[in-house]
Amino acid sequence: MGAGAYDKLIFELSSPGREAFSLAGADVPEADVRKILPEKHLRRDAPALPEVSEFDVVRHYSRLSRMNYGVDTHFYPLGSCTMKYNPKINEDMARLPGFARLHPLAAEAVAQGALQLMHELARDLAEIAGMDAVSLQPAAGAQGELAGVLMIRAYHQSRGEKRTKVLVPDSAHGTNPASTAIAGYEVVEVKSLPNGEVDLDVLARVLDTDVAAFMITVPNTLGMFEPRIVEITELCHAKGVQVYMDGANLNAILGITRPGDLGFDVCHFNLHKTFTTPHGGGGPGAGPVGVKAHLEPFLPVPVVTKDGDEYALDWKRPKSIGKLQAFWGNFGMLVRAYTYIRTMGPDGLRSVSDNAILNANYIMKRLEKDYDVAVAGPCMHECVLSARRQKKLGVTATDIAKRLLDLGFYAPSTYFPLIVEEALMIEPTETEAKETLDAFCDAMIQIARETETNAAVIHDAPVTTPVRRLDQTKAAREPNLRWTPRA
Amino acid sequence: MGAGAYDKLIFELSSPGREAFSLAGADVPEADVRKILPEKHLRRDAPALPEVSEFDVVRHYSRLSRMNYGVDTHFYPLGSCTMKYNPKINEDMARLPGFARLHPLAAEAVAQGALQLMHELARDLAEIAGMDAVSLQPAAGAQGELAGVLMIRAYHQSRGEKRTKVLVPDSAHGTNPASTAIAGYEVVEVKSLPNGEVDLDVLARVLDTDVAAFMITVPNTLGMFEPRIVEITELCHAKGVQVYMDGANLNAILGITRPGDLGFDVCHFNLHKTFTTPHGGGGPGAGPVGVKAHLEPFLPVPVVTKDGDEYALDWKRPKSIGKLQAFWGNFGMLVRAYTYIRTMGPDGLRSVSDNAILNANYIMKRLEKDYDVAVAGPCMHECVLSARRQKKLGVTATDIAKRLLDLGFYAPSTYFPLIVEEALMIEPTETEAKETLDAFCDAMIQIARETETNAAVIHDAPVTTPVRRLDQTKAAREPNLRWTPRA
Amino acid sequence: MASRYIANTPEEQKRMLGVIGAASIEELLIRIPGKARLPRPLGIAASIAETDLIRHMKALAARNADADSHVCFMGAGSYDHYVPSPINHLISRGEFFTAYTPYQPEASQGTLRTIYEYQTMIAELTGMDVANASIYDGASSLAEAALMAHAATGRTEIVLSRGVNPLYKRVTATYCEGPGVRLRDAAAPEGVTDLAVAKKTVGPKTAALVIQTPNFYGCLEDVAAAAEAAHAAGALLVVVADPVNLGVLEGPGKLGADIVVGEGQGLGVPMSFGGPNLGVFAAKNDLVRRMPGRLVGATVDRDGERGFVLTLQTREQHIRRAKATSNICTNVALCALMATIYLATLGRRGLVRVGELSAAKAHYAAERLAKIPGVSLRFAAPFFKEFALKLPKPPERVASRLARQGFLAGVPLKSFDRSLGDCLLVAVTEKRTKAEIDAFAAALEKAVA
Amino acid sequence: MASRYIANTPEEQKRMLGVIGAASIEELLIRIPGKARLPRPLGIAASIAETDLIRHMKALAARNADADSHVCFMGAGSYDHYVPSPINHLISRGEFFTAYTPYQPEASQGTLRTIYEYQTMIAELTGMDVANASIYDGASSLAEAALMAHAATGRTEIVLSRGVNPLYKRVTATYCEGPGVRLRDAAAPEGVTDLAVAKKTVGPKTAALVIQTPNFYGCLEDVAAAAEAAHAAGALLVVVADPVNLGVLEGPGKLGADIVVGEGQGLGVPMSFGGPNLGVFAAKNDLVRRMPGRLVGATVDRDGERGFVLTLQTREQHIRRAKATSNICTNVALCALMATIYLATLGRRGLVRVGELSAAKAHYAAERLAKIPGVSLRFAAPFFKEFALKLPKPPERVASRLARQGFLAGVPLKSFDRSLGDCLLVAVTEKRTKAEIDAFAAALEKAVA
Ligand SMILES: Cc1ncc(COP(=O)(O)O)c(C=O)c1O
Ligand SMILES: Cc1ncc(COP(=O)(O)O)c(C=O)c1O
Repeated sequence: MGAGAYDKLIFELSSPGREAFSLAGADVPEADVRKILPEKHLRRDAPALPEVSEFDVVRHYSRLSRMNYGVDTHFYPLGSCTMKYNPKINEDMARLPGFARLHPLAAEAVAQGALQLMHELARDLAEIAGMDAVSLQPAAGAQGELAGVLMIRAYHQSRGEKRTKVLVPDSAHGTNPASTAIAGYEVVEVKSLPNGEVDLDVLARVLDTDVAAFMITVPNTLGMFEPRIVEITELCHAKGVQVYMDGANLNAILGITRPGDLGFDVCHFNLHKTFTTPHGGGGPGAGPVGVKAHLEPFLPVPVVTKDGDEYALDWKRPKSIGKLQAFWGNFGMLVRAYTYIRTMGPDGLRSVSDNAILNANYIMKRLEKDYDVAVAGPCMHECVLSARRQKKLGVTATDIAKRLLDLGFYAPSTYFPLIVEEALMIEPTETEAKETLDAFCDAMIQIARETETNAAVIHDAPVTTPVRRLDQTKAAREPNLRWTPRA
Repeated sequence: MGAGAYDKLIFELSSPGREAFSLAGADVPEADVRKILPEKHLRRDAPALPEVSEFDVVRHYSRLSRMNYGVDTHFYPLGSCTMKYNPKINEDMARLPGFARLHPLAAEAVAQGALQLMHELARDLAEIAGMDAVSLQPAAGAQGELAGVLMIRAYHQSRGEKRTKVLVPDSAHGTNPASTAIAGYEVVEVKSLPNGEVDLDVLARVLDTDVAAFMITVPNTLGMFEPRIVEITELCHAKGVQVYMDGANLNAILGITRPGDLGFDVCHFNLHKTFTTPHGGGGPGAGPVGVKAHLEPFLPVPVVTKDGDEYALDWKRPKSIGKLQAFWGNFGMLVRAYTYIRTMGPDGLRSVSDNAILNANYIMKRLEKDYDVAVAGPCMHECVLSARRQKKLGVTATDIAKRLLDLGFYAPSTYFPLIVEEALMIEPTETEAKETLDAFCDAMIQIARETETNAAVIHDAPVTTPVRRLDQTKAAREPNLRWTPRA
Repeated sequence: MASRYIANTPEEQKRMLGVIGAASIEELLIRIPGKARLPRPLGIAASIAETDLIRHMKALAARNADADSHVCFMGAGSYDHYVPSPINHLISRGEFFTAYTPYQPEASQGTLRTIYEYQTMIAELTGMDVANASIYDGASSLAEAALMAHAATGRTEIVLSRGVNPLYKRVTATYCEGPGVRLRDAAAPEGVTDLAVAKKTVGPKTAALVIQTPNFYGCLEDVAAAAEAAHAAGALLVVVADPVNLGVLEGPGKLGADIVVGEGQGLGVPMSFGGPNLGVFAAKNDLVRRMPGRLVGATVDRDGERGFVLTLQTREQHIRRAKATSNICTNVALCALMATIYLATLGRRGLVRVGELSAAKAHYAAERLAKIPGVSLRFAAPFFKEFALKLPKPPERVASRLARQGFLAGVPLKSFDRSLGDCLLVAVTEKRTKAEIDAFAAALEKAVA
Repeated sequence: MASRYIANTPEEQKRMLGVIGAASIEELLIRIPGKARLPRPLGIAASIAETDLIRHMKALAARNADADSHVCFMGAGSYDHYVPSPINHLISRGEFFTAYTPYQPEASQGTLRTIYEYQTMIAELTGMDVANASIYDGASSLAEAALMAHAATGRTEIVLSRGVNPLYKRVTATYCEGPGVRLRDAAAPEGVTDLAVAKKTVGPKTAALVIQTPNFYGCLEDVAAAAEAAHAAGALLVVVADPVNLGVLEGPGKLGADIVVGEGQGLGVPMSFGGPNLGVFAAKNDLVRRMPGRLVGATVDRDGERGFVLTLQTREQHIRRAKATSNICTNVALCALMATIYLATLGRRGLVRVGELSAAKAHYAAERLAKIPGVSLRFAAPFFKEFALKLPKPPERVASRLARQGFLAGVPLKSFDRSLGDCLLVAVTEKRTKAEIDAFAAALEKAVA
């Protein structure tokens, strides 16, 4: 069957009395909680969880998985998300009991291997970004941003400066303004040039002593390297403004140029983009943040330190912004990223960016006749197209995305960045082969033709997926956020 | 996409210079084989193997896997094959380095854990079958049969008897006559009664002093228990004839009755049927063979023995029939079966058979109106239907099988046993839930209706699979057994 | 240098450059100012082969005392609960494992359905109306809850019981720094929150009162009374609870909680040195449009078939930007999937059994350990599966000695609370056997003698 | 008693019995004679819970000296070659792992395509026209080859070189017992087959001459000369070869072999205490209709699309029954899948590298070890990755001493050939590092001093 024919939720498989678990009986004298615990704390009746067999569980979730596209099975050119191959060896290493079964509060003396791995990874990331110090604690990019902006805030405060604003380009990812706002800053949106580059005149105008930081993405969200970036960071520094680099697009510049060398004071990494840790349908990720020396005192605690051959967690950092999650970071993801970096080495990482750039430019070139290109190339690791031409014929970026699903590809990011009309943001990554890029480009060109000759097939799409286009409005108007037994 | 849209073979992804492997460079002084080895032994040019990236490998085989139905994703009522759930814990245990990475010739002293596991498993299987000794060496049922028949042969010879024939019912699985023939016996096919039972008159007639053994399957291949089985084994023994039980259907009688108690001298086990080891698209399996005491001297070597707390491999067995495979058996499968038996215990195994029988009878009952039942119930763990009624309307067992694929089910065994016209042999196993059985029965009934009202949809089937019906004749007439580059 | 993770061969690169019309990849980098180019290779270790790498990683792993090589009595926010074997096999399926956030719902129904199941299960356990698709971990969930309470009430103070995990408090403080939300303490002198005192601290400025149950010391809090205290002052009650306990313990929602957060690691997620974990977040319906994070909702497709989508996204950063309810984007969906499969596997009876066995074994252990001369229970209040032991010798030293004997003895409390410098926090899950507990007791007796 | 592997609840059982019209399951057993019923529960150990079982299994596993905990220099038919990490992840996908033999090709194209790829790769490596879908292991493959040669030539004798793995010879003898095929030896006094003598043994009754290269002692045989000797007498040449070596060594088919068999374990299959292994079987086209085992062929579907099926099944037991070419049914398809993924991963260059590195390291090791006083190479003939060492002390004792020091030193040859009672068979794969070899040499030097 098309797994599509399967429409069960686990609750709908439930049959009273079925069991999938395996638990030994009590081996201690008193096992009755009613005797052990005060009544008032106890649940009145057992939770309404499903009652199924282990086989029910395995077949149900195996079938649900088949309703997904993943990188392992489909080309996944989701711009800005760097959906590259996730090496299987990373998984084997992350599952070693010495890592996967290690308790976070194990004494430093009996966690030296884990601490060494973290120390070496932080050092490598600092080298890759040209930063002086790195904290591995942020759980994802957005949390890395929050940490970075809070460090900037603490830095200014430590110097007795009360700055209140942070500049963010209108092309920025949503987490940039959101993180900045949580850090207590007024977000000032800076209009970009039509080509997505920073407008230095505008920037010069808004740069004042109230500005704490300028937060930009390099390469920018149009996939372009900011040619005057060094001028920009110098301009900011001249005004005492810290410069934050959103490192989500780091896959474009590994071994080519480094945020630190470009003048950035802070940048975060998305290990789940650049460093091959899996996205798992939304997360977990890891968002380490790197800083220049003047911000080092403000790093989150604890910091992994090395003294001789001894590794330790340093908590005595009075200027620290504090903690971001309960423990030390998404360690399981750190093991994967560490494994990847050790596998690639300097030459390998450099060729990652070279080929990511080559693949993106190849796609851009092959599609430039049939779609409007947001900005003329060469691009970096991704390219942004506009479906404005197709829009005039009634075919939107969304329509194109849905049609791609039928043709066997996941869709590019759509409608991001906001400054590009009907944006289609395409990031192939270096791990994809030319024949895959060609197949994708052929599909895109076919859709461009269909727009003129047979738009119906596009508007009908998708038809090969488990469900067809879904009613988003109904979902938002009549929120149905949990299952209840069908009456 | 329907994974069906994917039509590549790994060779067709090859691109000269691509690499998926990871090997360190030579760390020894002389690495040039041309200097180390005589020219004449060396390959002239490198083998024409694919050149792909690791990602090519992972995506290719992930996609190919999606072109399969498996038990994890689909109901798989393949009669006689006992396609039950394969527990995941079995896999975790089989992959423990102490088992998976153990060299077969590791000295007994440093393989005690493996030997203990084999010794305990053999003991448990002997208890389950009511036999006195078990060899775990046969790699599959057919090899177990060969071993069993060879032991019978050696037994007769040891008693100076020259018996030349082995009786096999016409309902037997093909491996029975095939194994018997390889063991050097003339195979005499014994006609069964219309209901599939042994015809005792016929049997009595053919039982003579030339007969070395009678080989039968219990329950028989029609899913029926042989009611006069004890008479049969006694009748055979009276003539000095050994009785072999094909244990492929053991899933029906665990803890209910035992081959040994029924009078059998030998029986084999299919661990990949009854004891949850996976079939893996055709194998590996494991076919341990159990015998009564009088056959024990003839067991394959080596035999795992226990002396105090020491386990050893006993090679000094002059009467042994020898070896069946290079080492001790399909150990990885033995670990899985052992894990399963420990998980189930006596009550668990008994309820396996109870529920296997219940499920089969439930299907038989629900389908008896719409299909001819080969033999009136109650059946054991599987039931055999005949599509002869549908055949008259132009719909064969094969047609029904193909239509089932479109309805989301794998097909029953077809045209086996040979003595049932248009046979559909259905084995649900105990691990399937009632709602699955009902869905399957509904589908079968729907097909019976379609046979009368809309046979076209059946003859067209399958249409949801990656390919439609395949041309078997072309495959046999113009054998194409290896890939060659498309000119 | 060929890499097995890069497909393009030199030959293919040439062909592609030809199509692009560039002579070299270098030519594609023209926009990067020369002076900004890195003039040397990165200063990181050279690439090593898979077998050598595995050897290196195993050596690192071997230097850690994990819960396989040692018998684990550590808790304090991460627990060694039973993880059913199917979980790892199922989450490893590439279609789940290598998918991104389900932006294209038609090609992501697998992920969307599992999240919808997860939301349902968490809401049921916590006794709340709605749960989100996950936050990073328990601590950041609490921080988000604080900000949400602040936004919902317009008030500027959060009162946290001293019974709340101190690490969670630190994270909450970090998140509250920017918005200028003030954190105030409610004492828990005898191991449980002194609600009489708390009542006085909670006032018109209080956005929320936060308690944890069982709290950091393992003791059970009176949620209903806390709810009264909070609501009386017009504040919300935020309860930190471990969902793995909620087969036996009442869902805080049923006792008056407005927001329930917690660490879901116990639901089949590996301890993994503390991350990734699973931030559980659930709330009452009237707060849903202020919730952080993703929400999956049921809807229908064009043919009227049931389907699932990300919904109420106007709360989120990619739409609301600076005005979003939270900055979270990537969450921990895969850990939520582990929890979903865990809860499906344990089911109605299993989760109850886990709670019953953990409580029973913990109480057996407490009794047994408290019999050791010089060792006593630090608090008299009822506890669940974890308790503070007072030791006659420095807990750090005792613990490191026991580590050498194969026991992860518990968490010394000194670094969390100076006044408890002589205490060891011991956790006992359903996985611990009586034999292990007795052996641990014997070893501890020697260690403190 | 509820079992997690059984779906039916008592309630469902009742409903189903109702439909069937039986009062109890017992009623469904009427055909089983009462006196034949087992009157008691099975006498096996009671069911234990997953965590307890894991503890028990780990304890058993810990009593084995495996190639992770020890440095492995053992071979003799099972080798510690590099296993690329993707293999286990891919074969574990349920659609591959839990499928049966592809009887319904339309729903089994995944398996059929991988077997077709496998047949192609094996044919290419061995230099033969066609390979089958697998036999149980190398030894049973040789046994099947002997029977096939017997059937094809109508002759009744098989001449086996003494260089053939003695365990393979025993299995062949077992299979030849029934058909009455006689096995005769061809001596290999100096580690390689004496073809002059062999020529005399091979005669008009000889169905096939069997040699192995590299042979059991690791030495390389002269395949072309053996082919001449066999063909001169109208016999077939059967060559036993390890496919993992065939990136460097010439495919026996190119040198005149009529049938090539071998053990494919080295192609990504775990050693697993000797099973399941992978029986490789390849032959010349004119023998295809006499081949044992499954064959997958390409064909087209109704729409003319390429598809794959099991073909030439009239050779097989389920059709030809007593007249089948073999009794094999279940094979080792999953191991063949491992080999397919292995060969796809290693590819054209990788397999060559594996061979080159193994040979280079083996020769370095041989030189280094032969320098140890009292230790020498037993045979002068050229070898590939394995060699027999003559020791001044009993090899069994030396090996058990080295095992305690973390080395699986090799295979003592006494039990295989009394005349080599003082020899240890040492294998070196590409996984062994120079450092490991040097450490091993140092340890051996002490052990024999
Ligand atoms: C440009 C950019 N910035 C920031 C983020 C946020 O990172 P995360 O999702 O890891 O929080 C993303 C992720 O999509 C991004 O693409
Ligand atoms: C009744 C019967 N006997 C024997 C066999 C042969 O067993 P195997 O395939 O394990 O060699 C089978 C397997 O299909 C079978 O069903």
